Amino acid sequence: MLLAEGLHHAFGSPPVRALDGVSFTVQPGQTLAVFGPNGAGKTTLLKVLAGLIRPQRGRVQVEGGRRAVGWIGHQPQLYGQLTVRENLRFWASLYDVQAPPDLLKRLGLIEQADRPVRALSRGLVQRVAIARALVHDPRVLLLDEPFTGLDRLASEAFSRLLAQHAAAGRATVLVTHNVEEGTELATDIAFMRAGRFVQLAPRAGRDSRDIALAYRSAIGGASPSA
Amino acid sequence: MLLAEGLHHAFGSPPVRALDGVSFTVQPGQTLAVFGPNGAGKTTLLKVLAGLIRPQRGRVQVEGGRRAVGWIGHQPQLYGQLTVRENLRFWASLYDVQAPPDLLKRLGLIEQADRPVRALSRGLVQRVAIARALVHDPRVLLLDEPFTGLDRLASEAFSRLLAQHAAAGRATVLVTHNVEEGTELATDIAFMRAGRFVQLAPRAGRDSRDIALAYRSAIGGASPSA
Amino acid sequence: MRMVRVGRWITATALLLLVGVYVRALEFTPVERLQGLAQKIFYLHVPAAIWAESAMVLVGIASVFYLFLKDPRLDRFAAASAEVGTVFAAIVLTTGPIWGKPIWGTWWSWDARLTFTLFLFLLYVGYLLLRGAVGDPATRARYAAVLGICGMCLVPFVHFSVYMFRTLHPMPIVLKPSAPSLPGSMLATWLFSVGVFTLLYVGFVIQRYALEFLREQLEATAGDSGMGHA
Amino acid sequence: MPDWAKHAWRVARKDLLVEFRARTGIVSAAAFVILVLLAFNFGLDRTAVAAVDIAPSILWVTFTFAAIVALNRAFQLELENQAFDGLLLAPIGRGSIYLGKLIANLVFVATIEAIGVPLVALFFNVRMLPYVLPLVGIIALATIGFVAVGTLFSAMTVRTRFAELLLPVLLLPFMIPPLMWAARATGALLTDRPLSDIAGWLKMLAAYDIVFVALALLLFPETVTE
Amino acid sequence: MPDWAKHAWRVARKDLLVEFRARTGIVSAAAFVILVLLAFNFGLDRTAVAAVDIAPSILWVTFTFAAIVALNRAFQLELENQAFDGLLLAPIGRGSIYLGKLIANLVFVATIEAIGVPLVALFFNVRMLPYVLPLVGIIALATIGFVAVGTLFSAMTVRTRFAELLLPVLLLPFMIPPLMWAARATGALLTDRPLSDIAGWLKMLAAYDIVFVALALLLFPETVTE
Ligand code: HEM
Ligand SMILES: Nc1ncnc2c1ncn2[C@@H]1O[C@H](COP(=O)(O)OP(=O)(O)OP(=O)(O)O)[C@@H](O)[C@H]1O
Ligand SMILES: Nc1ncnc2c1ncn2[C@@H]1O[C@H](COP(=O)(O)OP(=O)(O)OP(=O)(O)O)[C@@H](O)[C@H]1O
Ligand SMILES: [Mg+2]
Ligand SMILES: [Mg+2]
Repeated sequence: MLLAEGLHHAFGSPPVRALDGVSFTVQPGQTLAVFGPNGAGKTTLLKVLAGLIRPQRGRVQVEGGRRAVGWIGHQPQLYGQLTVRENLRFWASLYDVQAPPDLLKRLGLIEQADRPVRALSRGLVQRVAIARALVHDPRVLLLDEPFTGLDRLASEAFSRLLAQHAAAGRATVLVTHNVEEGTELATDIAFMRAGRFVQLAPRAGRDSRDIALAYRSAIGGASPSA
Repeated sequence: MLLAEGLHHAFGSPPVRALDGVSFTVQPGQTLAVFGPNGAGKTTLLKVLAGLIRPQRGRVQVEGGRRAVGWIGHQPQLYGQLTVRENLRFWASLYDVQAPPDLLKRLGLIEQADRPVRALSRGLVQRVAIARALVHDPRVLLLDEPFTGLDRLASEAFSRLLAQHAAAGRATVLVTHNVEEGTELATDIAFMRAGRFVQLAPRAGRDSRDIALAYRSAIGGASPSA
Repeated sequence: MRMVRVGRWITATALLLLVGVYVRALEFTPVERLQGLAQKIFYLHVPAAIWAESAMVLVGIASVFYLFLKDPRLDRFAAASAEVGTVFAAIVLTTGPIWGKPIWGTWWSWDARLTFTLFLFLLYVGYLLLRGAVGDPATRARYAAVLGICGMCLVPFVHFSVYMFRTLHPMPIVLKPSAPSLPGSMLATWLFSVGVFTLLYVGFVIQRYALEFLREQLEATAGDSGMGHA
Repeated sequence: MPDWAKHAWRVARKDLLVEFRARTGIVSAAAFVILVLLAFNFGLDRTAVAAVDIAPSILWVTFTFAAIVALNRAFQLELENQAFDGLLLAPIGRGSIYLGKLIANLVFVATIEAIGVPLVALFFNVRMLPYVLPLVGIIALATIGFVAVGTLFSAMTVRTRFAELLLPVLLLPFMIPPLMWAARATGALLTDRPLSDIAGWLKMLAAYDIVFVALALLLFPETVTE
Repeated sequence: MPDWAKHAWRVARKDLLVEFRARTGIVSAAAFVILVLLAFNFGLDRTAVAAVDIAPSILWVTFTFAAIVALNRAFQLELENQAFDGLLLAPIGRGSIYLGKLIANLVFVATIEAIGVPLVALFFNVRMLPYVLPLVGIIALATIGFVAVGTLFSAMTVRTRFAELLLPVLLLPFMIPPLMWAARATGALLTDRPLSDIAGWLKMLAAYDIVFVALALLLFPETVTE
């Protein structure tokens, strides 16, 4: 469903290696959780998968092409001057679909629906960003720290959404620093560092504590930015 | 050290009540952790405490005035075109101090020191934002979801920094959605909702699970945005 | 590096030949009746002008191919050609006024040809500025290519629309459909100097290309030696 | 309506919605034109110069500046929350995005021009009514050309530092030729020269439009993928 | 050096560092001036109008546009990551922030003018050398006035949408008077009128400067607190 082969990418000059030979596949129903230190290349990886960055080497294959991808990035990708509803309507229109009526409700955005996004608090904006990414019911979800700024209820609601999404046979790549949230949803777990997957294995019933330990041993106590 | 009295503030029209009668004090060595749903008014509260927003009613008193305050907001408040070092040098110069030499090291920014902030990954930027807020060794820290985007090692390093800070008799107000991180550091805990403190009590040895339960009962399963 | 040396040699010989051009121009070519010695600058002015325009066209062509092949060498060539073109445009913009002062009695006149040469120059400046303003090499190359192609397409517009304006500036004497209206010896000298300028262009471009190449090499190695984030 | 046209229109509509959300945009555009005209009026010593001689040029210089100011904003809007990445991810052709932007810009510039023409007629009391139709033709031809190029370039410059300076620097060499032709054509028109005088200029303008609109459509995709 | 001056200088230095980080800034400023000059020429049928008549006005209209473009960027820079909040939090007077911005803008505009004057002299072959000193005086007087106002306004407009359009709208009414006086003074100067002719204009300019710099210093704090 999602295939990455030997991805290499470096930014700027002098070049900073952000991706250095990453390969993996994600099957329908799978959720790959990627953990890694800051600057490991996680965001770059997702952008490459989404097709926003053309990798300098390697190839990406997404079943269903652009239409099938839903992406949540570090930025919300919304128009601050437009209201929540207007934003969703616009993004939906680009996919020739109607925004699912219950989406706003499930994310607790009913009261905010007609306020301009610019006037919303950070967590509320993040909820809109989530709604925006799910508006066309994508078959492949690429999530870059999607829980950022969400309060407890919202993140639980969102976790439920993701679980259903996986149950419906969708594929997900989830980047996060919060091992609990990540593990809960993951079927596979990858540790990324300096542009490489240092470990990629099925979760196989490990709980968040095991993962945390594994992460330590894989990434090590090295300087946080290494 | 930090005193807030009957703070009221509303945005725009129709008015959105962001602060609706908040009063509290924070003594030296205390760390007040504020939990609350999205849109509760936490960021507004911190901005008022910092003096960035003049509250429509109520008053704020900070011992030592602006010089004593260190603020980490949702935005990093850095100049993207300047390098990490240049940013810190500039902000330090505004406080007539030298940036502490070990600050970069403790936050694992040595390798990034001479890269423009614009080219850094989200978590790395957040570290710079932290360094920027601590550069003048403030006596009052106002932290708005400071752990956002930090990897595990970085957030542990930062937690240690905060612990020392408290031990040195500084006052801290910490806003976060992550009960674990929050509780660990807190001496007092407030639950905020719709612009009010629905509960404000010393932590009194409660662990994160207790807090999570208390939060539920205080905020309730109400629609997340209420 | 070898390439730089080759470039240097070519440039050196070209410059030598340029001296030759002027020896010939001053010694063996008739002095133009009306303009007197001032006309001698013609042999510098016109070839420079022709190459200033051609360089932009070459930039454009290289850019087109870059967008298809994504071969950094093409981008490097475009950059080099643009830099050289800037120099030639500058030459035209200096020799022109020097020539103009005695003939027209003014350094500058808002004449279509003159102004459009100025555009050409600014087009180059813009091109180089854009290159300077983009950090990432791949992006820089693509942006530059886009601008280069647009520039190439602009040149003919500018070149031909000049004929629609009343202008002080001489209309083509050499490059025109009918036979060149120029005394044989002058024509010969002129052709000679056009050849020399071609050589100059080649020499300069080779040098700039090589230097650019070296710079990129340096950056790349710098990147490997731990300057990277990891 | 074919898909690409439909999508282009949706993108354009969104831009226009944002722009006319607050009437600010158009009002200040109008004021801008007036003030530019005033600036000229005062600058030039009106006794020395005949109105009909300078009216055309002033008309066109005014449009140039208005257009540049407007174009600068075309993509700023998209970068605010990196909404542009969202557009690139959507299953719509790059061409549609370009066309959408182009349409929005044309509408914006056209509004400014619609305001400008009568004002020039007024301030410099030049008779324009009898020539309205051909005048509109000239303006349309010229505007399409340089807005097409401008839209293409602003997509590039907006991502660089110095966008505000770089755009005019790149654009003006492309803008001034059609501007000159248009100014000459306008002049010939207002001084009742035979149509044959104007035809030449119009041909140039038409050729310019065809070449550069086609070019922009071909090249735009190159400017948007990282 | 008193504190306020020291702080102002630090703010200014930071701005200049950002702007001239790459030589690009200044070069494009130069190219910008040339192109604006070109734009004005076209249309102006040079046979009809004598250079000395229009040179002053063109000089000043050019400066006006350059200044407006420059001013727009003055605060954009600060809003990128809400760095401006950081400035407001720092223990430095609002006045220092204003002065710092003012200095940076003055340097920028002055550079543009330094490039513009010789170019005008060259393009319009007007003899300026003999008048350099008084000319510099006039330019300095006029520039200080409108940059002072401009800095104040850009602080307000930058937070609104359409800043690019709104700024000139607010600013031009304030810019045109000094612009006119300066243009007249320049004209008188270049045509060898007696100094008494110029004195009047200079007095006006001086008065304008004093009034508006003072005013701006008083009003600036109001524009920056929410
Ligand atoms: C700043 C002043 C000047 C500029 C920018 C300028 C620019 C140019 C350019 C761009 C060309 C190439 C035309 C083409 O490729 O077809 C050219 C050719 C020429 N220029 Fe100038 N020129 C200037 C002044 C002069 C003066 C003062 C004269 C002498 C009266 C002059 C005489 C010529 C001649 C004879 C040609 C050759 C025309 C041809 O054979 O194509 N130019 N100039
Ligand atoms: N546009 C860019 N220009 C230059 N360097 C970049 C750019 N984007 C990313 N980088 C660099 O590439 C490396 C990887 O960045 P990336 O954002 O992928 O890290 P990340 O794993 O997402 O980190 P984080 O957990 O902090 O989000 C970092 O060193 C970063 O500085
Ligand atoms: N500048 C503004 N204009 C209008 N409304 C605003 C503005 N800033 C905040 N608000 C509103 O005030 C309320 C409180 O916002 P605030 O940012 O304080 O919430 P918060 O507790 O920080 O939420 P989060 O956890 O999502 O950050 C929200 O409803 C928000 O929409
Ligand atoms: Mg990231
Ligand atoms: Mg908040």
